[in-house]
Amino acid sequence: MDFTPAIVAFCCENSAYRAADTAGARQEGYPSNISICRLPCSGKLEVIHILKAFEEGADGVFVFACHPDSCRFLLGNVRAGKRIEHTAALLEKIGIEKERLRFFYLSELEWTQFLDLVRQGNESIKSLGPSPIKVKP
Amino acid sequence: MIVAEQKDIAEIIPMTEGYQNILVIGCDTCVTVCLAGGAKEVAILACSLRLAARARGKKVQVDEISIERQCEKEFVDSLQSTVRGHDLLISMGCGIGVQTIAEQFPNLAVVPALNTKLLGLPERQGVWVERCQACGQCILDKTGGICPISRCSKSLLNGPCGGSQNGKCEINKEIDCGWHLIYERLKSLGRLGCLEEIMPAKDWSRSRNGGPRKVIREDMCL
Amino acid sequence: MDSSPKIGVFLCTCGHMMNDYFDTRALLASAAKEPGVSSVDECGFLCTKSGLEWLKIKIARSGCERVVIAGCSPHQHELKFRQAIEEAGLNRSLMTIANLREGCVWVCRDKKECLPKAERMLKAAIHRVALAKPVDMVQARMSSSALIIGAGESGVRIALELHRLGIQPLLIDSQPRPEGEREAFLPTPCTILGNGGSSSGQDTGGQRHDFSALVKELSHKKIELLTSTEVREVAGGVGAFRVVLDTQGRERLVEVGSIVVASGSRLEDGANLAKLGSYSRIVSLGRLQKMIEAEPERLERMMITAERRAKHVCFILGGDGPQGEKSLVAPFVKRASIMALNQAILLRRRFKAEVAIVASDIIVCGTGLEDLYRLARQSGVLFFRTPESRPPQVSLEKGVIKVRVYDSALADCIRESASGEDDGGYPILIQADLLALEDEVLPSLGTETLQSILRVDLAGISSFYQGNIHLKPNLSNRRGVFVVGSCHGVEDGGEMLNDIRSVAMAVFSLLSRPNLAVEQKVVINTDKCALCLTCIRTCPHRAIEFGEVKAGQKWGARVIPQACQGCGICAGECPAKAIEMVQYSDDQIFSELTL
Amino acid sequence: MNDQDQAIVIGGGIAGVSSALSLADSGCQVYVIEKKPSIGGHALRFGCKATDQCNSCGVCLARDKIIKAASCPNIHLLTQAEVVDVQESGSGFVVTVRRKPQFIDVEKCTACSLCYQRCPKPDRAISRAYLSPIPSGYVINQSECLLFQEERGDCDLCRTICPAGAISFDQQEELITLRASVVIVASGFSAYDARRKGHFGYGRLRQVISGLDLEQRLLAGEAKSLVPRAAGDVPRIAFVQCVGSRDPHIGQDYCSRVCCKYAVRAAAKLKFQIPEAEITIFFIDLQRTEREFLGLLERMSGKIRLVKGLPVEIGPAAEGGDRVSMRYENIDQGRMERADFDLVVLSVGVAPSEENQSLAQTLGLKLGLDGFFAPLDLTDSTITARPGIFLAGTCQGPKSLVESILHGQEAAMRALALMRRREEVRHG
Repeated sequence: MDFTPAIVAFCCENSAYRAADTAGARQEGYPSNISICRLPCSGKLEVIHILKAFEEGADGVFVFACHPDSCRFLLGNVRAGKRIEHTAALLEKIGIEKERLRFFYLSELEWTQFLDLVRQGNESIKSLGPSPIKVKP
Repeated sequence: MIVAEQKDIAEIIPMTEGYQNILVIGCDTCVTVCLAGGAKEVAILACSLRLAARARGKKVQVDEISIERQCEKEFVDSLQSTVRGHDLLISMGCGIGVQTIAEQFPNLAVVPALNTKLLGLPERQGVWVERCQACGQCILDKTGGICPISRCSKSLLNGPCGGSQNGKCEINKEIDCGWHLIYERLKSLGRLGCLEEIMPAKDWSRSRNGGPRKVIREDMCL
Repeated sequence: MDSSPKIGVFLCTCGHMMNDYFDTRALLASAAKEPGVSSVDECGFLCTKSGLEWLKIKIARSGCERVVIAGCSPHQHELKFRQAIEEAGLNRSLMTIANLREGCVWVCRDKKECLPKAERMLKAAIHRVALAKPVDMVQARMSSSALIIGAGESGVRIALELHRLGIQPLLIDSQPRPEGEREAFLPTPCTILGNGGSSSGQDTGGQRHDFSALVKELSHKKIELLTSTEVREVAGGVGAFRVVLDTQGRERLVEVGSIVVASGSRLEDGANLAKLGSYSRIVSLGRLQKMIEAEPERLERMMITAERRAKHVCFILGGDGPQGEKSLVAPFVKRASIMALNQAILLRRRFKAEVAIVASDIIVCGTGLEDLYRLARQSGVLFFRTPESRPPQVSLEKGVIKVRVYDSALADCIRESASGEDDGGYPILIQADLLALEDEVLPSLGTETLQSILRVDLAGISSFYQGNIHLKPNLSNRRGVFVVGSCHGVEDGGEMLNDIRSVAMAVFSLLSRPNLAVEQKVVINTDKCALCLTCIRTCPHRAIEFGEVKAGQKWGARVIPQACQGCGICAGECPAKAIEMVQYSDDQIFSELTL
Repeated sequence: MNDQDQAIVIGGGIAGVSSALSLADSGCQVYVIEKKPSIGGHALRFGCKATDQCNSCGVCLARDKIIKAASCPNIHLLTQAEVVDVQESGSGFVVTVRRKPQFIDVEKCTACSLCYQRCPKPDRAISRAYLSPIPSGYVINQSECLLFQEERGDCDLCRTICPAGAISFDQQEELITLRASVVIVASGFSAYDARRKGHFGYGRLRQVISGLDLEQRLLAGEAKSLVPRAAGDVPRIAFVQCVGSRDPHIGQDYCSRVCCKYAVRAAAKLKFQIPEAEITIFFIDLQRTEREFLGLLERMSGKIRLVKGLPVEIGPAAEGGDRVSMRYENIDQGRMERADFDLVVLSVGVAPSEENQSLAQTLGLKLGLDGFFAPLDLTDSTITARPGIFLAGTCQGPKSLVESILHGQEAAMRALALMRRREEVRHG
């Protein structure tokens, strides 16, 4: 059977969440297994949120932040980027492939990029297979 | 303040091998302030351990708690009911915390999750620098409030070595020469006379080298 | 659980559009099974006036304490719905929107996927709303006064503009006298063009105005001006900044609603000038401007050298502009361009000098600049355009300044007629009595200290914040603190006036109401707070400070609600988990992760 | 601020919106009169120019303001409306506005898109009214709608299908009378029509597009499709600056101020999306101002080619094929050159709006020689000869998005200062 990964996409409400809305409104369709979690700023996202997502059974976690220099809160996106880097290293040591955590810069207008990224991202998580957390009992 | 840094998770995971019920204990004082072992880090470690076990096909129970100060027996004692049913305690306190817990719960395995690094202060957010080596014989009164034991890479007591150049240490050009700082401070205080007093040799039970140490949490530096 | 709040789930079908995608009754039936859900209902148009009325009645009748709205994106009608539930007697934050339209039915390619996804999303929203906490509204007092730091031209002018709008300005300057000089070098093309400004049609020598008249107007309007005064400390936030001022050792506490930084900038001889040594006939544009204004005779003498009768002046613009780390806005090319054009015209008109301008690009993007450029050409100023790859070469030979230039347009015709002399690829030789070069524009002295006291990035000293598009045109990282004039890179006098009035407007609209109702978006649990100062250091808006949380009690960190912009970075960084964003608590985020 | 203070802003572009927001925040009631079905003007037609970092084009900043204005309780939007008369009355104005029938009631429309989907016209007579990233409603374009065309004058499919009952064809044009103490003119600009420069082939050659066309493709996320190419083929893209700027022959002898910046930003974006593309920008003088732009130029150095000199003509490539051939003067090399391109983007300038003349007449204002509204004083560019009427944004002269925001706020400040002065006079 074809494997459908569970993916959480943390989206900054100022950029990627709007891009996702536009992508929705254009009715182009993107994988329905991607659950969008709205954040006030990517700088709010904590390591524990990402770990919890994996614990709850996510096969992949995507984090979308505003482009550098366009964070409405100045450096929230840069902060998120550093935190993701740190978390990816942690995941690898825990035994979860770091490729399951992906970080993207996106602006509110780049809804086509949003579609490309989630479609490609979905494929790459698919090719990784189910999360090791879920496979073993 | 005591400054500690979290051990690599790859080092902590093997410590938990064979245990089923683990309790991660944080400390709300120094290690919270230095961003190593507070409530936030406890949650991250506990979750990481659960995930690591499951990724290896095992199932463990990892609980989390944080107490006021792990270095106080009274606070540690308050854990009596919480530790029941656990076979491993992971302390996210400093070295003293680990030992206090071990002392209070002699029948339980206790392991450290942190490396206790130094006594220091935050230079800026995410960067801590050493200011005291707890040598037990404070001479800050004679050195204008600047500690030669921790600020001088060689912990010299009677002025700089020959390697001091333009106020920088020969060990590392990034580091200020401790004795240069002391001289400048005493000069501005008008107390250069202090330097004339010869300080007797200190009794070092252990030798050390490498100069003042620094903890840098890259992901916290902004 | 008896204590769990009653949740009402309201599905908006968007005019039955959703019914095309899934069975709405099945969705609501599954939602009704979730713990805490006390009522479920659907409506065709929740966002319309009648829909909102329907919602209010339903909330009242079902007695629910929390509301989930399943419908379109929160970016569409969130505010409307919040208002409606507030009118129904609930706190505005006890609501969650499940974005079923943009997030589910319009996303799923296969209609069969819609129902399970909608169920998942609705369940997450129900769990989330069960954990919702009420958000408090705080009335922040807004003092209608402003502190203006720097009594240069921009400072004095903004004080006058604010006064017009009824804001009480307090002007301070670290110098013993207000100095117009700090921005006087910002040139305006229209003064020389004579189609504007106070002295229409007159050749005003590049001077826009009489600075002392402006200062006189200050005292006439009874605007307080404190000279030899510096800022020592700034606490509080927008509407109520508490500022400690130091006038020659005497401290004074003032409370102001807003702070405007008009610290200006200064000119230094640029790197190009330094390279050429201290030859008195090589001057910076700033120096030349002063000579034109104040020492015309000396200037005249300088331009007459023994060997030659005609006065020759050469300007070199652009090239490897001085780019010291602390220099403002990289090279200030536009400023230099306007200044050189102004001066070139004056030198031709007043001193009958032969003038050449050597530049790679002429900057004309500004009001009246194209006219100014044309006027310069018409007055007989010669322009030489050099490619960036071949900057002009300057040498001093027997007291004459020799500028060798490669002008791409002229190169070929000159080479044909050249005498065969080796010109090293620079066929044009300009012999000048006076050479003028760009200056370096630096922040005023003391800007760095001021920046660390205000905790605001000024003048691009650390260029991080100023580059952020959301701080344009003149905001700072700290709400209520504005930056105006040349200290944030304004390049010409006309634009500075635009900038000043725009900041005046921004200050006024912030302070026009005596009270501002703001949401307390972030709450700090003082019992958990370890006072590690992480939040204070990481808040991008300086909206957190520490001190007694309640008079006479233990110290802790506290949020200044009107300064907080709700990013949640503090909550994300707090190591003791003492900070919570009311509408994005950890538990709420976790509740959405159940897949 | 006095509650009765009302202001009228003519034009719902970014400058008008900035003025309106500033006034509304200060307690004024503001009527924004917009000719088009939705506010936002040009700013909503521009795409994001971020590459791997933000390039400070300001489009998102403008969108934020527009969205904020659309939901601001003190701002009243009158779309598809035009000012037909302005009379002085006491210390203020009585303004008559003609509003075209809306056909779709914005209050009722839920933007469910059914009408749009079912409209039988192949290119749809119904369009989205964008106020935010998602359509907040739909509008019917009367000149396209079949109902208003003789041969099929009975189509009312959308009305019958609309679940919200928001569509009504009974609406008539109405005249609205408003009182205001100040009027801010923010009627914006028109982009220069590149067809007027016939030798560039705009409108004739498929490969030649204008900067605005490119912006719309960027916004739609379709920029890549502009240069269809076979594998291994290097796409060649040219930008031509000063099309309709700095040109005395066409009466537009001024710098449009924005083109160098948008061209380099768009070039950076294209280069980011199509890394193998060769991009050349042809210019007269590169306007190196603003720190962010200088930073971008530095980052792009070596990645895009800058050629000083403008093309003389653009025509089909000699050997046929998909490219166009351009003959241009390379000033730095001192010679004429020829090159083929897959895509040529004409950086069209900011031209005065065609309606300036009639609007100026209605308002009793004068236009400058260049066709823009002339301020009384160049250093006080929001003030007009008629007290109480102010200028904001590109109706006064070319401005970037950020400059328009600034200018809009400046006009609001001037308007408020006047209102305050009048109030003081009233109260002695």
